Amino acid sequence: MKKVVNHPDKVVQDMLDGFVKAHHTSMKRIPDTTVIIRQEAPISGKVGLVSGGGSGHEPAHAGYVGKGMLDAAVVGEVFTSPTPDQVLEAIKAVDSGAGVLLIIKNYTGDVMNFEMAAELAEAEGITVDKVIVNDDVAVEDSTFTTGRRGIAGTVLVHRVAGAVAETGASLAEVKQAAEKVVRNVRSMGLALTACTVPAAGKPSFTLHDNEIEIGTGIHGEPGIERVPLQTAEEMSERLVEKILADKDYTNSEVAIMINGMGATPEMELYIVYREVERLLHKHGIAVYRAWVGEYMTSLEMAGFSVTLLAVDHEIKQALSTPVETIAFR
Amino acid sequence: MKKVVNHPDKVVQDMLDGFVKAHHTSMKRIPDTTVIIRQEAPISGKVGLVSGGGSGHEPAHAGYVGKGMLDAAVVGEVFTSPTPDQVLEAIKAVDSGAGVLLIIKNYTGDVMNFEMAAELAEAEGITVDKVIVNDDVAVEDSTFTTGRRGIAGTVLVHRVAGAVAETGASLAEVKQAAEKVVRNVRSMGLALTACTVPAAGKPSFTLHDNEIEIGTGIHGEPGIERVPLQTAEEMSERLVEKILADKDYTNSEVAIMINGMGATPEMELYIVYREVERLLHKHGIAVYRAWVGEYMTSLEMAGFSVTLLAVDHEIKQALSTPVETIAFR
Amino acid sequence: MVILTVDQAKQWMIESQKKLVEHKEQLTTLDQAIGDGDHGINMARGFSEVVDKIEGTEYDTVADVLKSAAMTLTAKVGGASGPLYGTAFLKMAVSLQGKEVTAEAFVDAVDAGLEGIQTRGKAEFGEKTLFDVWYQVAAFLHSEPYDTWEGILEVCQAIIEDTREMVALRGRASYLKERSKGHIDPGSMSSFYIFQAFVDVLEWEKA
Amino acid sequence: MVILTVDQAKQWMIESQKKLVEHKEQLTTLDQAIGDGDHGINMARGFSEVVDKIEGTEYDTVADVLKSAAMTLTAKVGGASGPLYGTAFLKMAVSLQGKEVTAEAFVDAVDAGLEGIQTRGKAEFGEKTLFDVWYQVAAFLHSEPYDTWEGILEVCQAIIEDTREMVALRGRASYLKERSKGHIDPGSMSSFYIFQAFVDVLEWEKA
Ligand SMILES: Nc1ncnc2c1ncn2[C@@H]1O[C@H](COP(=O)(O)OP(=O)(O)O)[C@@H](O)[C@H]1O
Ligand SMILES: Nc1ncnc2c1ncn2[C@@H]1O[C@H](COP(=O)(O)OP(=O)(O)O)[C@@H](O)[C@H]1O
Ligand SMILES: [Mg+2]
Ligand SMILES: [Mg+2]
Ligand SMILES: [Mg+2]
Ligand SMILES: [Mg+2]
Repeated sequence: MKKVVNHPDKVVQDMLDGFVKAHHTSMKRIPDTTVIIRQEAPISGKVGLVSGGGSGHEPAHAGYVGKGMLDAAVVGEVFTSPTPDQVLEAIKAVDSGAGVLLIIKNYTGDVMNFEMAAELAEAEGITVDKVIVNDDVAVEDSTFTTGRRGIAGTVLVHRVAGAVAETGASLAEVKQAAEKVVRNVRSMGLALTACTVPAAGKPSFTLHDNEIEIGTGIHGEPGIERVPLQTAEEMSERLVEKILADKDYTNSEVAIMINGMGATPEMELYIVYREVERLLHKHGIAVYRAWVGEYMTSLEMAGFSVTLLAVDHEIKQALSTPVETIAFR
Repeated sequence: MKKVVNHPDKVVQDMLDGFVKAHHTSMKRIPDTTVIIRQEAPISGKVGLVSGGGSGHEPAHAGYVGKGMLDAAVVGEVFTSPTPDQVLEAIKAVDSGAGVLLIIKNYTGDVMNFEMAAELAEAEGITVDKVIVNDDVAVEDSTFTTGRRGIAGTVLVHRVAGAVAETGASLAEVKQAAEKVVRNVRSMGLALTACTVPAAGKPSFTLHDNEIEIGTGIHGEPGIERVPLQTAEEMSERLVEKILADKDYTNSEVAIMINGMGATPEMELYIVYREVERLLHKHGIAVYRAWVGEYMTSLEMAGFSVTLLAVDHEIKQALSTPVETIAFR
Repeated sequence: MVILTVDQAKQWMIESQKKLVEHKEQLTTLDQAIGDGDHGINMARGFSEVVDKIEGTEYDTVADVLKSAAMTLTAKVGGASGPLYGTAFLKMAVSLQGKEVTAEAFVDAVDAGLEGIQTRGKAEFGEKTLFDVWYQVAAFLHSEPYDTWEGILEVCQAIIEDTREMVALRGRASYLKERSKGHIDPGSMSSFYIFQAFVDVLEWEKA
Repeated sequence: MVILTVDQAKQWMIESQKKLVEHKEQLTTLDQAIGDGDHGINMARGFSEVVDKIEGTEYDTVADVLKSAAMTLTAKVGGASGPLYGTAFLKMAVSLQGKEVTAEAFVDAVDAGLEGIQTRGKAEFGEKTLFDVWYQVAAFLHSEPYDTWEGILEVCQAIIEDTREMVALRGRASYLKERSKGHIDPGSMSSFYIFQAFVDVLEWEKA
């Protein structure tokens, strides 16, 4: 395992240490926790927004703390949901009395830990509500199973909910805006290489030199299908078609996110963007705005995901408000 | 070679295509060139700033086009300096009569191609001047040889020169500010893995599982020494000590850039930041501001570089002006 | 008859930790096959914290030991297994509150743990999760005379093998659908080690 | 006596392109060892563009052919080799302007190309660059009777081998200092192919 670390067991603490040192003017860490909050939290009258999850997805989620997005990010061990006590600390730190919205990616662990935190917070008299993001169309949506996962689309939920919260909207209104994004956002990814959890010391799966894995999650989980290496155009088409089969974006206007998984050069992400935009135009889908870069990574995995969000007036309005975070503009 | 591309010979064109499509509101491409310019160029009364180089270093350089930084980025083939005719197009497109400053990284090819362009532009009556960035202390500075290379420190030259140009300063003043940064900035990098130029199809060098290469450039060039894998602390110390041996930053205030080479997770970059800051404090060096992320990459190389810039009142002033680019804040 | 003293309960946690640390890589490898490769890391970390906590603390009752373990697991494991094991031990603690740990009381506690897991995780039997192991252990304890605790081991081994052929319907492995077949469920394996530690500790007192 | 006609000059470029494309990987491998691994790609791209340009164009003089090649190389190669070869061919073109290409005129042109390379790249002999090859070729042409053009090949081969033991002082390879020893300079190798193509083309006319 070739990594720039001091000790595999120390990566999260060392990273958080570096993060708050580098960004101390806008960010702080609640002492003895793995919670990063806005320097000015809690903000009087504003609904608090808390998200988080395992680490290894940087810049998610601490990179999205700031004006127009989150109030707090709760950081777990690598690819492991944070624990209820940490989430509770975040909730308490950002609640100004207007209530707190939890933005949770749909994984069994995340949902259970955040829900336990919500129960604890309610017991302390804080109003807490939640939205669960499940944008990954690689996974079938079924009420009998765990359902679709939350992946890069989560960032757009942070953004829209954050913008609405910034206006002084109520918890119900912020939640409504977040849920509208959840309903309208779909993503899917693929991997060219696996990644290595530092404490595990070996890659989560192995791919041959000419193989890619379609539909991988953001935790080095295997995907849904293994196919030979393809061109950028073919890979883009595969993801776009799968997304469009899940949700019909024809004649709508969309925001696009092309998200690198960690090791894919930006050059390649822009090539993907080119192909995705061409495909969407063919389907009569107009592009409102695009983000191309690393937003929700899986350590040093090579690969990318495509996210589409149908935008209406309200979402466009939210996406065009000021945003001041480390990783999102 | 596992890459998300359509054809190795098309990567630059496809990337540029995707880039201008994704960012068409703020950016445009001069038709039939590989030049990206600000939507509003040329800006009346403002000195034009042109930089560029081979591609494969994304977000450099097109990611730095915008208010408070560059007016144009000239994009070459992967790791290959752009040609004089392309640079000339950029110069012509951004000159508003106030003259143009070329910010060149110190490589034989870049210097020759940009200088030829400057000669051609002067022949067309445009006032052109240049600064050559040579921040890489891995390479000895000697008048008998090519001298130190330009690496990630270049981004801070763009930023300060861009901020000064935005005030309406003269070409001489902008150049002076840029040269002050060049005098005060030093960098050094290391690699954990090599990278593969798409058209070459194979890695530029090979490292064993437990080997790292110290002092690599940003083009997959081999570095100056190959050593066993070390801890983040040891690697950071190695680079910082080498930088401090070249320039004594003791008792100064510095801006820091921890730059990922392409495949290194942000988590690891923040761990490095933690170590670098600790080392600097030991040397009595105060930190003014920090950037941690991917700023000057080498395709999918794993590794990082450390950049220090001694800041004075003028540089701090410049660094705190508004900046609107894709990749730098 | 008291089957588990406070010291034994502490020892149960210590033995669990030893086994989980020893099999950390095995659990992680299982989780890499159908999950995200952190189960061994999570369990080793969690139980090491439990041992740290427990070794330095005086307890009056077994319920207190288990409650302390529950709180530590909830706060230190994270992921899916953290809340599940945390809840299981918490419900066991509540069930044993104010009681001597007789065989009957322990069986009730396992039932309570099982229920806690289901409430938290919503799994049914046969969905390829650690719930399956708890379910079978509870079923065994209701069907057998209480002096053959070693029987738990066979039961666990059988159900662990059964999880191999199941299609996962809960947790991360469910994303693989049919592809989840052919691999043992990591959480079932860690539950086995915990029950194995329990059986060892009953012996330990005798020794 | 005219040694190079317009058709031969065009053919020179075509033969150069063939050799450079054929040895693209070799040149790239050489550049990977002590540079950035693009020299073969750069040269193949540049000369392919030259051939595209030249094949579709009518020229009156050899000088015009070389000027066209120079402009194309400058505009299409980039890197260090682009301006250097661009300048070399441009200076040769200027030197041959308004002249028949006799042996004497060609030697003058090589001298002019050599000077152009030095002005642009500031290299001296022995610094492990393509300048070394041009320097030795020019020296040979001044020392030998002009009917033994083939002698150029031996001269090139010798100096290419010599670059292997040199420490690079110019270009990207100079960053390696002592470590640049043991590898042939890629630019010297590509210059060899260009001179080899030239020698071939002189034969070609006779055939
Ligand atoms: N809904 C659930 N109910 C019961 N057990 C579950 C459920 N979801 C997951 N598990 C168990 O958790 C184990 C995985 O734990 P772990 O790897 O620590 O968490 P994560 O999946 O969050 O990485 C699985 O092997 C399975 O036994
Ligand atoms: N200053 C110089 N003078 C003459 N030749 C040079 C000089 N610098 C580099 N070269 C030649 O250029 C070759 C490298 O060309 P190329 O790989 O195309 O450019 P780059 O180094 O920019 O990638 C070297 O092998 C060397 O022969
Ligand atoms: Mg996990
Ligand atoms: Mg090059
Ligand atoms: Mg797991
Ligand atoms: Mg080269």
